[in-house]
Amino acid sequence: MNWYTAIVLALFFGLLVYAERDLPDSSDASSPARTHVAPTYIEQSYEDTRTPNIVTSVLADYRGYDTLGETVVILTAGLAVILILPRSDRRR
Amino acid sequence: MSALAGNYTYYITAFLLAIGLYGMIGKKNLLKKLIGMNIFQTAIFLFFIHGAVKPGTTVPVLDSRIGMDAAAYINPLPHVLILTAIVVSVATTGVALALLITIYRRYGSLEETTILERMKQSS
Amino acid sequence: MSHLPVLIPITLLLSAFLIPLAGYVKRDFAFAIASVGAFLAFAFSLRGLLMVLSQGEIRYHLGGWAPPIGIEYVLDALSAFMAAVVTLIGLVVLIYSRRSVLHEVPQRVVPLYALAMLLLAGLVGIIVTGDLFNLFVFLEISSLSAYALMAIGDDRAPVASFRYLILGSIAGSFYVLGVGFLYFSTGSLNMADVAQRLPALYQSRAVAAAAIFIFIALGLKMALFPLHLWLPDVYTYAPSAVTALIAPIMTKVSAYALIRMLLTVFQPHYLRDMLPVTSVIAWLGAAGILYGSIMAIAQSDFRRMLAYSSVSQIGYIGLGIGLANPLGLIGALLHILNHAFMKACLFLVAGSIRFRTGRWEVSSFAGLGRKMPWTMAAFTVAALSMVGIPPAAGFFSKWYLLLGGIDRGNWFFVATILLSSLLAAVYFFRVLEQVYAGRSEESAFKNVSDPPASMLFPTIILGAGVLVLGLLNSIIVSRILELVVAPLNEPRG
Amino acid sequence: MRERLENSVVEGLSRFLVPFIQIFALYVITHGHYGPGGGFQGGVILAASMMLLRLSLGEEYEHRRFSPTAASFVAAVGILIYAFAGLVPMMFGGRFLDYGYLPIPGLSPAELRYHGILIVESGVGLVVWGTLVTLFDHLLGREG
Repeated sequence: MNWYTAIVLALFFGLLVYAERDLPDSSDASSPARTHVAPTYIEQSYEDTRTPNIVTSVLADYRGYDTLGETVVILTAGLAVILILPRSDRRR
Repeated sequence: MSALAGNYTYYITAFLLAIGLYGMIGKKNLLKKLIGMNIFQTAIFLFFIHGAVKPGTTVPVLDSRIGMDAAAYINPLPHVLILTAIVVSVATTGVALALLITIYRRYGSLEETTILERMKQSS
Repeated sequence: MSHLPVLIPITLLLSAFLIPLAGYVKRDFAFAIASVGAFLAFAFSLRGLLMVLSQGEIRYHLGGWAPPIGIEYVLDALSAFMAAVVTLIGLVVLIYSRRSVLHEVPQRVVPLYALAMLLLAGLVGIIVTGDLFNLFVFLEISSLSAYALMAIGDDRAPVASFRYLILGSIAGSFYVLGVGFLYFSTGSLNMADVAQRLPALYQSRAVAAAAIFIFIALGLKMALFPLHLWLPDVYTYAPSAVTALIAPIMTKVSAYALIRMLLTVFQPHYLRDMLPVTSVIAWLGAAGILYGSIMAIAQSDFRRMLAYSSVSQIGYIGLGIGLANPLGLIGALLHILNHAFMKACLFLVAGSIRFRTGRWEVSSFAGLGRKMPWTMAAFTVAALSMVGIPPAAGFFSKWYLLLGGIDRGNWFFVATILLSSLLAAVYFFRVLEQVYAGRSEESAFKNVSDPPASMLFPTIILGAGVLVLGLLNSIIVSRILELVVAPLNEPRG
Repeated sequence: MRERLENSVVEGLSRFLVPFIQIFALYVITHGHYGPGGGFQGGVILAASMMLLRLSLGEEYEHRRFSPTAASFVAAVGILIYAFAGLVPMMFGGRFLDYGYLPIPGLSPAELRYHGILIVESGVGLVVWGTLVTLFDHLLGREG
């Protein structure tokens, strides 16, 4: 391992450890992630979309534009591979 | 705060992240760099999924026996984000493999030092 | 209800999907659809910019869901300005690219144009989004298409592109990690909502870590020194039309995302006073200016010289962002605009030279001034602007940066900007000397002339644009940019 | 792995398994509303069944049944379905991707969203299926 790799890794790990103290604990019911936006999804999902699976309703409806983006990402990868590795159309 | 009891997964995640980062910047073999990238991204997925956990709750699929009490289901949003991130990771891996195949066809190796040598020879 | 914000990226995305379908029928359709799509996107962003200037910002709720629940698009003075710049440069370069692409990579025209449109769509998506995670998705669309486009040039291009892919993935992953820290600290992904909830959390270590991760990620993407390592190889080995498309706008959009984080998500005074992020960016920018200029002087390959000059110009933008005062930020934004025009023009000239002569070495350019008069006239204007000679646009952005440095009271930054203009003069005048005064063997460039009109015209447009921007800069600053930097003028707190 | 394996056990087993895998994939796509599943997961399983056939029966044979061109066509159809699920509501007064404005008569907005999600998930499934098969074909293709 190079010395600079070691320094980068130490800084990176140190930052993660440093940040740990102020991350909300998973058993803390008043943490922002549990009180701010997410409960709305759970409470509204069935009323808004008739879909019991909340992950699906968030994925395809509330944050549907993200999913469009990720579909485009997959398509981009397909086009990228077509561009980088064109198939030969010659038959053997 | 019950610091370590609930959070030891965080340290495992941090360790995995560091391993992945080491693979990406420390390894000389291009395929190993790619593997490092996958470890790194998977560790990020773990980080999010761990953040979504609420002890004593169930999966975010509404159950008529439980009702729509937000406190009874785990947080669905990180799962959605990670589904997106997984797809992005797969797509990146696909493009990276295509690049590696091109590189291998051209230089016959995936070792960075060998490739650099052969580049010098050809120019 | 105006659909404008979403129409800009959707037009580009739709044309990207139509290109492969139409390309099966006839290869030339690809180019036509790309140009029409880019033109429509530019028209929409220009209209958006005018609407924003007359009526204030436009917020668009995708899927009809109000912001913290759904994803929001925000067209304000800053994003409308950037969208107009990106789509305009994209349009001009796409018009130029047809002959150049047919000349360099004739077999791969259809997927190349589809990916070019996806690249533009991704960049525009980054610009107009008001959601932290949506930004990541579009960042990845633009990055993936850039990796692919850059991999098809010279023999060495795939290796350079792979290296960029690894660093780009580090950047993307760091960004997601930062967003994760922000999400678990605030519970929201919407930029405005996060900004509202952050002041209560300024003491949180998790928020500090989030800021550091996000700024490292965007620094990598914008190639801020010392995270620029991927840039020179990638710009040098990609096809010239691709470099001309990517070099002027891609790093700038990351710089825009940095400004967005500074102004909208984290408040400026948090990053200025509580966490020294902005001063680090300013010092790295200053270091990048000097490093890029010195490395550019050392290059004999024209493209490589331009690539290192990009590192130095990104240093200017970083310096302006890092100053975090109104004048500095105006300088940075004006430089984003000016540099996009200048760099696009320079890379188009480089592409034209390759198209006609197939050469890259500066030493072999002797006598081109007589053979390609119009191309070289555009080059001269852009080069003078890069150096910072007054009537050209480059002077004014440097001027605002200088004022910003003086305002901050940091004389080292002022000296850096002045010195780097001298260094830029060294490497550009060396080329100009070869082009106009160098003596050539007459046989070498016997049949060389200006490129065909479809290539020459965009080059001249950009060259003229550099001069026009120089004349119009006071209007741009007073009508658009002062709106953008208004939050920095407010009293702290 | 581009040639046919000529191994009757492998061939027979994969021919036997593929229909079940594909039915399961359709189940995963359509069951996304009620349990773990959805377009991505189902699309990946569908693509995996195609890859199994390509690996065991050989490219020559499989490409006649499902060609690389067909795969990219499937992906294009998928993304167009998604794009139209977004654009059609815009023509009927909604925002982009607001399925509540889809022009299907006799349904409440919530039910429209339910169907909108299904439409979108099928689009995603087609894209993932087509693209992953394309990736497979090109990554394992001959030097071109």
